Amino acid sequence: MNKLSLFGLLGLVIRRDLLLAMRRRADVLTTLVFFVMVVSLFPLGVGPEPDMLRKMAAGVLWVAALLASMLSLPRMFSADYLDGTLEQMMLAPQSLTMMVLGKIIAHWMLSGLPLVLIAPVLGLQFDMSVQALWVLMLALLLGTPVLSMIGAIGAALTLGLRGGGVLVSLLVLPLCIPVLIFGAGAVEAVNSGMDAISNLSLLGAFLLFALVFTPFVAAQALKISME
Amino acid sequence: MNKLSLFGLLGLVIRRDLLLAMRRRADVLTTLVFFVMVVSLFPLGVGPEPDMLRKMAAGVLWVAALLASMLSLPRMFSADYLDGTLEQMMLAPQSLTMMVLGKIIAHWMLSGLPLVLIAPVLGLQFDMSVQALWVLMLALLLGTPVLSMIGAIGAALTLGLRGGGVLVSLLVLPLCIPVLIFGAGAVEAVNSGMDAISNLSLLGAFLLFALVFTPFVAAQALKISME
Amino acid sequence: MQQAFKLAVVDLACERGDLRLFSGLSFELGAGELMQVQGENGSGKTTLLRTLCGFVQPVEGKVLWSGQDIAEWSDTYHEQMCYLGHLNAIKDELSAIENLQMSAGLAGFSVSEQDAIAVLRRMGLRRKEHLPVRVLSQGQRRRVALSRLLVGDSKLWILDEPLTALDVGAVGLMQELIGEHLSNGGMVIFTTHQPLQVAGVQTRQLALS
Amino acid sequence: MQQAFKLAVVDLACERGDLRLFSGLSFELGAGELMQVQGENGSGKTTLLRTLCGFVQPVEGKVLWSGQDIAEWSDTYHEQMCYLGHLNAIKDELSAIENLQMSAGLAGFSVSEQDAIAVLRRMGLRRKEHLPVRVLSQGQRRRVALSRLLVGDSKLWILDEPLTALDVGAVGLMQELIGEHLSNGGMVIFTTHQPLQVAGVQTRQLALS
Amino acid sequence: MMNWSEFFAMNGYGFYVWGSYGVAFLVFIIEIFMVRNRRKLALRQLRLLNESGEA
Amino acid sequence: MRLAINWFKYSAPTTFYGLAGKLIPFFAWPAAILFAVGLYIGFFVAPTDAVQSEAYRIMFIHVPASILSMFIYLIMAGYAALGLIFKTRLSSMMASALAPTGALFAFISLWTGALWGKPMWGAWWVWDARLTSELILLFLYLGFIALQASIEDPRRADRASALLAIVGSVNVPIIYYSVQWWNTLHQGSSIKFSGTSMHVAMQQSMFTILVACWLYVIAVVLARVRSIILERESNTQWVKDLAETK
Ligand code: HEM
Ligand SMILES: Nc1ncnc2c1ncn2[C@@H]1O[C@H](COP(=O)(O)OP(=O)(O)OP(=O)(O)O)[C@@H](O)[C@H]1O
Ligand SMILES: Nc1ncnc2c1ncn2[C@@H]1O[C@H](COP(=O)(O)OP(=O)(O)OP(=O)(O)O)[C@@H](O)[C@H]1O
Ligand SMILES: [Mg+2]
Ligand SMILES: [Mg+2]
Repeated sequence: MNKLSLFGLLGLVIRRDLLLAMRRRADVLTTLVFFVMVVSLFPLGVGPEPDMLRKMAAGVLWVAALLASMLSLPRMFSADYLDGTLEQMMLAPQSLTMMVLGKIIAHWMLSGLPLVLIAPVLGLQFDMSVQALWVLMLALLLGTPVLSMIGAIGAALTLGLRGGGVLVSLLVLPLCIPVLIFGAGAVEAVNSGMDAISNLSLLGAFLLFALVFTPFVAAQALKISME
Repeated sequence: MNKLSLFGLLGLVIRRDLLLAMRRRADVLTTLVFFVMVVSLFPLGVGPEPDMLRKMAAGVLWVAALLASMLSLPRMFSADYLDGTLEQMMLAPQSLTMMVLGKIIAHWMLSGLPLVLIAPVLGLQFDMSVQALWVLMLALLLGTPVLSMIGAIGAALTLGLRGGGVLVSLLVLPLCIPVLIFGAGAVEAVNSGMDAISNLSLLGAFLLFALVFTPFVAAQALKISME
Repeated sequence: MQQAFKLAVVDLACERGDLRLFSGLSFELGAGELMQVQGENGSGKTTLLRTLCGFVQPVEGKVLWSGQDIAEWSDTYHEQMCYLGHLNAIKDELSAIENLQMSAGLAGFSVSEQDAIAVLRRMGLRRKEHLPVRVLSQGQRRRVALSRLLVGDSKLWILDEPLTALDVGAVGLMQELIGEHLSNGGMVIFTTHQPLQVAGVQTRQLALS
Repeated sequence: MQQAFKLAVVDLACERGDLRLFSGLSFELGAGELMQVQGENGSGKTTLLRTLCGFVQPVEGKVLWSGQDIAEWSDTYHEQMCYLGHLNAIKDELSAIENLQMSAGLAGFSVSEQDAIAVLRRMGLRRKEHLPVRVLSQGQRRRVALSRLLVGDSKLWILDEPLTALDVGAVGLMQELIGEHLSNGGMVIFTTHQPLQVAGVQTRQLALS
Repeated sequence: MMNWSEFFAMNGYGFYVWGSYGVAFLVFIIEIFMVRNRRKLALRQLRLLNESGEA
Repeated sequence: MRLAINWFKYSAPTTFYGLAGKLIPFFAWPAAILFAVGLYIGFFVAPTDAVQSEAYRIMFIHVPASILSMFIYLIMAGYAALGLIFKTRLSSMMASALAPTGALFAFISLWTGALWGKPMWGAWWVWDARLTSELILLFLYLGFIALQASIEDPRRADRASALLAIVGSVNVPIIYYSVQWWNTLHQGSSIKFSGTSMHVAMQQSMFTILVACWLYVIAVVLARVRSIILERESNTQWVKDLAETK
């Protein structure tokens, strides 16, 4: 019986959430399928003109990513809440913040990373240029973790509440707007022949900022919700 | 103690669901706010050029309506399921189909009708013409009940399942695509100077068709889920 | 009516998941009879009662009401029975009166406010009629659920753990109500882990292993 | 260590919603002592235990562990206590071994597979170690949850209805385990509606009205 | 003195100007009404509680 | 009359309830009078604008509403933070009393802005930075209100919504600048208020109405917080002893 280090704990939480997701299967795919579906709905709603589609591609992909990550948020803590595991986590002598960080990372690996990987394929459907696709992927790679992190706060605040799904979106969507703007902005910049560095580095700054603060805030929110 | 007629029952179920929603308040508003928010996200992602926004307006509004009505679906039966009321409904000598119809109508009045009413305001944000706004409202008026009806089947099938939210979207979204296409098509038709009658009458046909079949199918789905 | 009300269970077998819970179960329950289903946790009591309601399809055998299979003639059957499960089937947001009126309405008949108040007072909820059920205690919530038995005129009561959360006085009241129901020609089948005796009536026992 | 382990509750008062559940509650619990919290449903037993864990903030008073307020020194306290609530805190999808390893990991230490198997066998789960917990019976699930007490070396056990769903043999085992824990200088505070006697130890009673 | 109908016409912008002020003050009045109503409801609830508590 | 007021005494709901009741008229009546004065100056003294003709008069309500909607959010977040950190019940109650009024002013700002925009820009709405961030501010208010409404336990509701308000107030500047940047990236802000030098009467009117709005907010919030106190403290003896509840 030997003590776990703080990073051992982080690894354990991530491994645990991934293992659970693998055993459940459906959960992993649904976010991805939802993303693909929302993106594909747009050409149906807006009409098939390639010019227009190319222009709106980045925005649509980003909004769809935002919605997909929103949709999977309620599940971030609720299973652990319902079966009592969350109580045990809060009793752990280790830092709850670290565990929350682990859960955020696992959530991103399950709901953000797949989007990053599939996005270029969808981008091709919208006739995006190769360079734009690269920037899109990079922007999503920097931006989706921020969505998971801000989302964690919302998920923690609405834990166990009625009508959780819509409520969490209501709380989190406004806070995610900067990510959306700079993420879509990066691609637009490339499209209009400018340079995406400034947008991307702002996204990176958000990421660092969120990484430092959100796990702690989400842990506090969990404590409030568990009372 | 006098027996209720079939329509008395319908009225009772609708009144009951509306009463419950009024006591809860937040539930009613959140769908609406979610709709407004998703619609407002698009310009942020796509950029503020009025020309492009005007073109995509109908598609965006329809996709947002679809998502908003999707997100409120899990709540359609789940409260009644969790507290045992649904069991009692299934034991009623009256037709379960009628009760399901009542719940669908109530769901639409709470999550579809507000969207129909607010849509013109959002349309103005996208600088749509007055005529297009009227057609948009009419199309939503015909289309959103169909979304609630198809959604009811999905909600009934996924009752009590884990990860319900995403699952129900997966089941229901593909079925709702025709509504989306003809709904957005009606507005596009007006914008391009054609006449929206054919689109609208197709939507009307969907509505009638759904009205006849979906309550029965949803009732059957409920019976399967309750076993 | 040429046939008296009678519940007959013929050679019933039920499975949940991979598990065969019971099989070859047969009994009859006539007017004025009281039956208790017994067994350990997980032995299938709730499953049996839910089969009697028609929620669960038995893998073998059938349930007859007045000689007719309930799977086919469910409407008349449902009109003449009342089921009370683990769950209270009441809405936190509504008052006791509203709850009672709504559940009667869903069962197909309307109840006036006076009648509802009278029934609730009988169940010991005087002065609580207008409060939202949310603020009531667990036992009082159960009483609201039980008062559903008193509006309507069902012949057959199917009660799953009716005494949960009830205090001693309320248990006595329930015994009294069941006695009245039986002497009016009703019948009751129930489960409980507490003792329940009705004066002047012999309780039939059904044990699930 | 200059000070022995001791749980002290000083003038505690708790509210839920608008309701004052108890107030002015004080007691001390030292090494080798066993305390049962008693009271009717809704009298605040669970609330008290959750306050002792630090989940619920008391409106008045404080809880001291080895003389230090747990609101401020929660880390050392949480290292030395183990709480088992109404909920089992196990994952349906994982096997018993995986569950045990995970919950130990979350509590901050790692357990080898051999140790886990040994503990699970002690709890009467031989041959069930590798099955997903989903297929286990209610009582077996509770046993998996209880086996968490045996890995780790917590001084204080806080058990809310530990005997729920357990059969007679398992209740005997629990009594034995609690006895061992107490004789090793541990302390236990628990609630239950069933009788629980530990040989050679006098159970202290705490009644909530 | 000025001409009132001219004043209300606001040089053709009447709809916008009066629409702004009208809705703004309507909203103020609705809020005042809702605050009143909330107080009334709170007091009614308290009275109910007092009655059921004295029983 | 004693000059040294014991402020701590008034931070308890018990005493604050009575104090607030006495204070309301002192804010409500001046608010009404200043509204009247401000409107009089705005409509009868201030001259017609050369560029915008009469439509500019919307400014007298639009600008105060916009300013207040932003200030109220900050004040609300401040109260919420106080309540979260020092566990003073009254601060949390103040936060929840401020939220609806703040949302209302955000709405008025949007509404009057839209009605101003139609004659000036020819569109009810453009996706301009300032407009968009005001819209998002309204969403933040609505999120705060919705979260509080959907939590039954008032203590948890206070703490949860306080956290949300704090996170929101960190985010508001980020949102503001990102929206501004988003907008200017694409095109120079072609739509700008043609800043004619303001006549003194215009300034007077706007300032008077601004003060009136402040007084109105204080009066309404005090009245609302009184109801909240009654709702939250309904089980305490002092509330039961109040003459109103008999
Ligand atoms: C829906 C539309 C509108 C919204 C949401 C809106 C929002 C705002 C906000 C938030 C402010 C406060 C800014 C600050 O204090 O820094 C403001 C001030 C102001 N707005 Fe608007 N506005 C809208 C439309 C308009 C229109 C159409 C005009 C005029 C053509 C206008 C003219 C002004 C002026 C003159 C100020 C005050 C001067 C200043 O602070 O720069 N607004 N508005
Ligand atoms: N969907 C299912 N899949 C697999 N097994 C199931 C399923 N539903 C129920 N069971 C099992 O069927 C058995 C019977 O459950 P039932 O609820 O009827 O028991 P009970 O006698 O009412 O117990 P209690 O006294 O606890 O109420 C249990 O062992 C349960 O684990
Ligand atoms: N959030 C809340 N709002 C209002 N009342 C609450 C809340 N949470 C709990 N209560 C009330 O607090 C009381 C104490 O509950 P608690 O769970 O501590 O009881 P208990 O003694 O553990 O009961 P049991 O024997 O049923 O487990 C109950 O009457 C309950 O209704
Ligand atoms: Mg049972
Ligand atoms: Mg308890």
